[in-house]
Parts: sequence; C-alpha cells; structure tokens
Amino acid sequence: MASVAQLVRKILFVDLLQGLAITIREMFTPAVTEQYPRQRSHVYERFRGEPRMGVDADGRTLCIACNLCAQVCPEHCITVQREKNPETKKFELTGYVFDMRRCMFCGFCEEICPTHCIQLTPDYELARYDVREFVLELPALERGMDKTHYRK
Amino acid sequence: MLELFKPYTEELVKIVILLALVSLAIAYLTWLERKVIGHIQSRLGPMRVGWHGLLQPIADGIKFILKEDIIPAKADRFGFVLAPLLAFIPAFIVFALIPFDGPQAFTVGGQTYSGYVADVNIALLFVMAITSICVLGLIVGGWASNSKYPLLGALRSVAQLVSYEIPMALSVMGVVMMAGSLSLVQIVLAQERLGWWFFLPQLVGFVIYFICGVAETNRNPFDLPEAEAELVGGYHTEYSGFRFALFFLAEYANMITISAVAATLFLGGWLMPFPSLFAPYLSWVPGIVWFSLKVFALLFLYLWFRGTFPRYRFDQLMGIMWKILLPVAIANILVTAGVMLYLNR
Amino acid sequence: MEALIFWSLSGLIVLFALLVVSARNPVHSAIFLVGTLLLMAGLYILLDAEFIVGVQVIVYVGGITVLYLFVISLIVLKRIPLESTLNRQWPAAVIAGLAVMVEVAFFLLKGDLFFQAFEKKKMIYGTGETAAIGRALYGPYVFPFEIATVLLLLAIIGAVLMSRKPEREQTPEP
Amino acid sequence: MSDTAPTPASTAAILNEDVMVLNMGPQHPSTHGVLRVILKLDGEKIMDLDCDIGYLHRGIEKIVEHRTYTGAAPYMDRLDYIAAVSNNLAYIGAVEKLAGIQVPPKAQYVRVILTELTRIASHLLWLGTHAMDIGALTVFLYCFREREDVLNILEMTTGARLTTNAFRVGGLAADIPDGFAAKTRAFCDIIGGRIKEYEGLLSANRIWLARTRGIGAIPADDAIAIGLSGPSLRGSGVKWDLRKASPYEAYDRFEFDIPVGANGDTYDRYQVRLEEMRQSRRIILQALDGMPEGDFRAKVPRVLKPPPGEVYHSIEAPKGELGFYLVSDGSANPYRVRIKGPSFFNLQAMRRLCVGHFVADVVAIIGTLDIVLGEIDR
Repeated sequence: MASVAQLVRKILFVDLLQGLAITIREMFTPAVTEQYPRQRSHVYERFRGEPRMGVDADGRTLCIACNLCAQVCPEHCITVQREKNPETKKFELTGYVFDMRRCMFCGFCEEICPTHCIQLTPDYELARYDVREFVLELPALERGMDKTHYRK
Repeated sequence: MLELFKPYTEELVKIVILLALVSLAIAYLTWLERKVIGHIQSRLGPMRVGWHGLLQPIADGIKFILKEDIIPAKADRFGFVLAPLLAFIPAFIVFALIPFDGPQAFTVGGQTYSGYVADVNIALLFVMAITSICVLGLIVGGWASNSKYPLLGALRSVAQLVSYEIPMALSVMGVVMMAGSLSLVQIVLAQERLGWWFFLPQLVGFVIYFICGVAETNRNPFDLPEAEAELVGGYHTEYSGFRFALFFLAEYANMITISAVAATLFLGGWLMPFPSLFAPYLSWVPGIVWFSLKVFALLFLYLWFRGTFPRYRFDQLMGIMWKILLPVAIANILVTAGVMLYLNR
Repeated sequence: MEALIFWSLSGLIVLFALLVVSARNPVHSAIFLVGTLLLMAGLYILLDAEFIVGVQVIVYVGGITVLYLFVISLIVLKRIPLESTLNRQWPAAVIAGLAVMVEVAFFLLKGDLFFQAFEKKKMIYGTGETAAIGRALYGPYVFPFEIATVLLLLAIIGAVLMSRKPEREQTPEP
Repeated sequence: MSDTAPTPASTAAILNEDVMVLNMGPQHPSTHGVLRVILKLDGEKIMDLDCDIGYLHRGIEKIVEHRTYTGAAPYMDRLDYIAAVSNNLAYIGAVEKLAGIQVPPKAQYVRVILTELTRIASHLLWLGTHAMDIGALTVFLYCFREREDVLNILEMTTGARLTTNAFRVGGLAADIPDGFAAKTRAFCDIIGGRIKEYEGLLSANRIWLARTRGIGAIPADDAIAIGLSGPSLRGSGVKWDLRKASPYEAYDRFEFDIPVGANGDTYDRYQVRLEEMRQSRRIILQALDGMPEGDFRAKVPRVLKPPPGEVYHSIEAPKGELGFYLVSDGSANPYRVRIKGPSFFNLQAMRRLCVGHFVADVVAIIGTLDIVLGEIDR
C-alpha cells in the first residue's frame, strides 16, 4: 500500500513540487544582498582591519618604543626604530614601519601593546594600486591611509 | 530583381519586425532569468545598469561584440566559425512558422494582416525539422574546439537532443490527431472550435512535451551538455566573445520556440482563456498579448526549474527518456486514438 | 522566379556534392553533406512536397548526418590520419557514378509513364499531401511498409548485439 | 595513492582499451580548490583515477618551527580555512596539553560554542558546494546566507570572519562581547527551519536521490581501513566521534547524539552532516544556558616555553579527526609540528569510491568527502 502511495506521489511529481513551492516562497521574501558601494555592511568594533597608531590629546604618539609588538608579530612586519635617551634612560621612538604586505591581521600586536597605541581598526577598504603604499610609516599610521571610499 | 520580391512584401516586413522583436525578447529573457533566479536565491540580480538592471542585456551585448575574437590555435577554423551559425540560424527560422496571432490580427490601411509570417500545412513537422538542425551546431562546435571537455559536452548533447526528439515528436501526435492538421494555425483554430484547449485532454502529452523541451534546450535539470560542475562549460567551453553569444542566443531562442510551440499546441495560442467569462470585458486585448502571456508563463517555469532542481546524470537522463517518456508517449497516442475512434463511431 | 530558384539550388547542390567528396577532413565532408541535403529539401519545396521536406530535414539532417558527425568525431578522437579521397577504389566509383547517370538519363527521357502513374495515385488518395501519404502507407502499401519496419527493427537489434562489449571482468572491488 | 591499487588485469585493460585520459583540475569548478584528478575514462565510465595534490603546499609545518608557540596559531587558521576555529582549537589544545595549562571553564564553553558554530558553517558550505556540483544552484546561496550569520558572530567575537585567530593559549583573546548570546540564540532559532528548507529542496527530490543513492558507497570495514574519519566515516555506520570517544574542552558536559548512516553512500553522508548541524545547534544552546562566570583566560607566561616532550592532541573537526603532534625541546619554538588533517585521509578514498562510476559522479564524490585543499597540501 505504501509503495502504491509512493508511486502515485512520484507520478504526480510531489517531491518536485515540494521543492518548487520552497523556491517560489523564497522568491517573495526580501533579498539579503548588500549593494556594496551604496550600502556598507555593518562592521563590528573588534574587526581587525587597517592598522593605526594612537596619539594623545596633544598629538604626541602613545608609543613608548617598548618593541613588544615587533617581537610578537609572527610575520615580523613591524620595525620599531628607537634610541635610548641618555638622560632619562628610556627608549624614544624615532620611527615606526608597519609592512602591511605581510600582515595577516592576527591582532597580536594590538593585544600586547601596553598603551593601546597600535590598533587594528575596522576599516576594511584597503585595496591600493601600488604595493609600495602598503609599507606604512609613523605619519601614515597616525593619519590613516589615503582612503579610497568607493561610491556609486 | 526587386520586382521578384514584390509579392512577398508583407512577409518581408513581418520578418524584419519579427527579427527585431525576437532579438529583444531573447535579450530580456536573459535579464528575466537573472532576476528571477536572483530573487529565488534571495539575491537581487542585476541592479547597476539602468533601473533594476534593465539595460543589462544591452550592456552585455556590447561587451560580447567588443570582446576579442579568440580562435584556439589547434581548433578547426572552418568548423569553429561555422558552428555558432549552425546553432543560431535555425533557432531564428522557426519563428516564421509560429502564429503569434490569428488570421485577422491587424488592420492597417483597411487591409487585414495575419499574425504570422507563413501558415505552412506541415508547420509542426517543419518546426521539429528545423530545431533538429541546431544539434549540428553543437556537435561541430564541440568537435572543432579540439578540446576534451567540449567534445564530451558535444557528444552528450547530441545523444541527448537526438533521443529526446523522439518522445517530443510523439507527444504532440495526440494534438495533431485531435486537430487533424499539422498546421499550427489550424491547430489553434481547432482548439477554438473545440471550446477548450488541448492541454486538458492531452495533459500527458503536454507534460511529456515540456519535459522533452527542457531537455532539448539543455536546461536544468537536463543541462548535462553544459554541466559546469563536470564539464566546465560543455560544447562552448572554448568559445568567447560574439561566437559564444550566438550559442547563448540560440539556446534562449530555442527556449522561446519550445514555449511558443507548447503555447500554440496545448494552451490555445492566441486564444483568450475562459471566453465565456472574459469575452465581454477583455475582447479588446489583442491575441498576441494572450500568446505572450502564455509563452511567458512557460518560460517562467523554465527559470523556476533552474532555480530549484539538481541535475540528472547522463545515463539516468537517457534512462528516463527510453524507459518512461517514450512508452508513455506511445501509450498516449494509442489512448487518444482509441478514444477518438470511440467518440467518432 | 521558380526557374531561377531551381537553377541556383541545383547549381549549389552540385557544388556542395563536389565539396563533400573532395574535402579531406571527414567532418567538413559531413558539414557539406548537410548543405547538400538542405538544398535538396529546397527542391522538394519547389515540388510542393512539403511533407517530404520535413522528413528529409528531420531524418537526413537531424538524424543521419548527426550520427555521421557523432561517429566521425569519435574516430578523429583517435587521431586517424586524414586520407586523400582519391584512393584505389576510384575506378569502381567511376563505374557506379556512370551507372547512376545512365539511370537518371533514362528517367529524364522515358520516365513520363512513371510520373503519370504517380499523378493518378495522387488523385486517388486525395490532395492533402500528408494525409495522402498516410492513406497510401496504411492502405495498399501497408504490407511493404510493415516489412520495412520489421527490417529496421532487426537492424536495430543486430546493431545492439554487435556493439555490445564482450562481458569483461568487472573492475575488481577492493 | 592508496592501498586499493587495481589488479594487473584491470591495469592491462586500461592500457589496451580506448581510454581517454582527462585532467580534471587543478583549475576546475568542482574540485574544490586546486586538486587535480587524473581520470582514465572509457566513455564516461571511470576506469581508474589518481589524485595529484600539492598545488597549495605552503610548508606550514616547517614555517611554524620558526614561530613561537603562541605566534604559530594564526597559521593553523590557514589549514582548513573553512573551519578556522576548529584548527585553532586543535592546535591551542595541543599546546595547552604540552605546557600543562588549565583553561577556565568559561573559556571552554565559549570555545565549544564557537567550534560548533564553525561546524555548522563548514557543513553549510559543504552542503552548498555539494548541491551546486550536482546542479542545485539555489541551495548554495541559501547556505551562504546562513553561513553569513555565523561569520557575523565570529567577526563580532573574534574580529575576523575567515581566519579568525579565535583562541589564545590559556583561553580566549577577549571576553565575549555584549549581545553574543542573543545573536547566537537568534541564529539557533532560524537554523533549524533553514535546514528543513534544504531538506525540502533535496532530501526527497528524485533527482537528488538518483544522484546520491548508491553513489560512492563504502562499507564500514573499508572506511576504517582507508582511514576515513568524521562524517565520511559515520556515513558508513561507524559510531566514532572524538567528542564522545575522548572528550576535550567541555564536551563531556553536553548531551548530543552521533548520527550514523547505514550504506555509506553519498546520500547517507549527506544525511549525517545535516543531522550533525542539528546536534551542533543542540550543543550551542546547552552551552549558552550553562555558561559559567569567571575568567576567560588562564595565567600564561608571556614567552611560553613548554617542558621538553611530545604530545598528540586531536579533536573532531567538521571534516574528521584533526590532530596535532608537537615536539618540544624546551625552547620557545616548537621543535616539530605534524598535522594530521582529515581531508588528506578522506581523499585517499577517492579511487575506492569512484572507480566504476561516471564522470558526473566524481564531482558528487569529491563533494561528499568534503575536502579542503589547504589542509591536504598544508
């Protein structure tokens, strides 16, 4: 009896109609597409995107030249250039190079930074025409990269 | 020389109009497909060129024409160039035979014109014949590409198309028997006389015809010749630019042909549905509108199928044809003949 | 007009036929054969034999040449070197060709009788061409027609039997 | 490639018959990456096949010998990039075992949630691509729509969508963000219905059944002999799941079933994975309900130097058993890292599954094995 019912269902294309019903229902539900340049997707604050260096209220860098970020970076893309100040016996930052070509956005540097100076910000539009633009120095890191925000 | 063509002015004008309309219809069928499947898949489809991507087909056409014409170095040039034409031209010829509207469709300057280019007394046979030529384009294209995937695709498609022609031809025989004519115009008129469309008495034939039509046009779930998952692109893998566009257009033209023939044979062509109900209000609607609506509904089915079903395997496809469709089509003919004999006793 | 079409069609048929036999590549030959057959369908249109036109295109173009192409592309797959069409068989071909020409000439000169007979048949079975053919095939000619179907069936079965591979041991299941 | 080499008789047949050699890949839409399958065909029937791998070899095992134990973790995300969290968990777990670090319970629960979410995401991607290989375009996009929700949760929690670098030795990188539980619950609410939707499109569909039933069937004995693991093994009816067999993290505290198949064919593996998604949902909900309070990270020295020794730690990744074998020489860098990726072993079954089937089935079988080339080639 069950096999007869199965045969009837098969002849009446019940299994196929079931699928067709699902797709036609989906056709009238709103699309989930984000039309990228016009609509931008919501990025969570933890997103690890463009690297930036923080400055304090007077515009001085927060970096204390401790070199921890350079040590923890698995890809060795950070170079901290520093000099020991003979008076204070402390390191002073003379330059900072972030080679974003090799960065894999693991976030170890921002995690280890004691002053929350280096941060991976949620900015994700990082495409550039020239690969040299990915080697960022201190001014670029503080100012942010030259943005190309795509528009319609 | 011009004098010779004078008696055919009406036909020539109609052919020109038809070519333009059909080309436009094909172009917008591609747009429709992308839109429908997009929405089925909870996407939007083309949105950028024009309002809701309405100019997308034109942009695509320009892109195809401007693309570099690539002929693979080891391809057979003669076949490679010829194949898209072999597929494309027959696909367009068929439209000359399809009655878009009745014998007295338009009145221009006091003279009535019919809604078709030619009423051939073997029109149905002719449609079958012309569509069977399209196969040549596929196999020559696949062979001439001199590449393995296109060849596999071409061999599949030929086996598929040649086989599915058989149940397809048989499935329309019931209609031919009921109408007593092979002329498409006469078949529609027979439906008018009968008062109901042939898809009711010939439901089995209609289903078989449509399944075969899906297979004939290489559409999902029978799109094996171009199964991109296995064969990358099928017989037109090596084609690009305008030659690819010709194959592409031929496929869509075939879809329209199959739907148009199905609408003519089974859905009453240009006739109005439920004339007793609608005739007082809707008699001003020209028959071509009804016809287009029917064709559109069938085309939508194609797109809907594509958005829903997986793909059969090649041997299963042939099994369906030989083990199910062919016997059922033959049984349909026998039953129709029996019933007709009984009724006409 | 009709004469113009007839002569241009005939000329093209001869041209394509020559191309069929002279093309070195078998696929090209098959393509030219398609052209020949389609042009012949054009001749049938001139004769008002529409049914034959349809059958000609379906059977010869859509069926037989497609199968030719199918087989040829499978063979070419194995890289059989292209051969010149002029091989040792050419004297036999010339003889056969001459025989056909004699036959055609005979019908052209003395064939009126046959054509008259055909006209009579046409009157008997009606003028609607498709229906006439149907009545003829299922009327007086039903016996030869059925014989032909049985022959074709036998041919199919024979072909299936011949093409069946000898039972090879299946790939062993590990 | 495997222990199922053809007998000499069939090899001879291959040489003598009209065999067409077809290179499928490394650029092919259905080989799921840069896998090259060399098919020997008789018509469309597969006489023999060989898998050529290595197109995505990056030498990860060697690279991480020059990284610190903590710094090596992001590289593991690049193995099975579809289930990066699972790789991370397996590696971090191995390091913790090696260094003897106890992970706080809250971190364990979050790890379980994220790993199970990843399992769902991985299975969704598998289902989508598998269905697309068999021609069902739409399922692919539906699956990606739901996968997007998982990626959003991952992005919210870990800061990245694909290569998440989710965990740290000793716990998590950061505490779970606000709204994590709500978002995860919302996902759990919809995914059940969505799985029903996929089933409606596929499970009863005659075309799907024709393409998957009896295709690539492998009995349990052979599956074990070849070394299959994960859903590919469970499809053959072997009830083996590391989450039950040797529980890690907090898996012994959750209730869930291990779905198994009967025939070991493509359809059974499909059913097993669908059911696994439901079970993952069950685990996630239990973990959310029982989420303990407390630290998210144990105290770990900044420069981790585990004592000399070796350790093998394996977890049930979405694709099967993912194991890490670490050797420590007492320094800050691992002396040797050896990865046992499930895809590599599952791929061994290709010839066993494919021979005798058709070209079209190869894509179905590659799909059903759910391989990721990043893990095979490493």
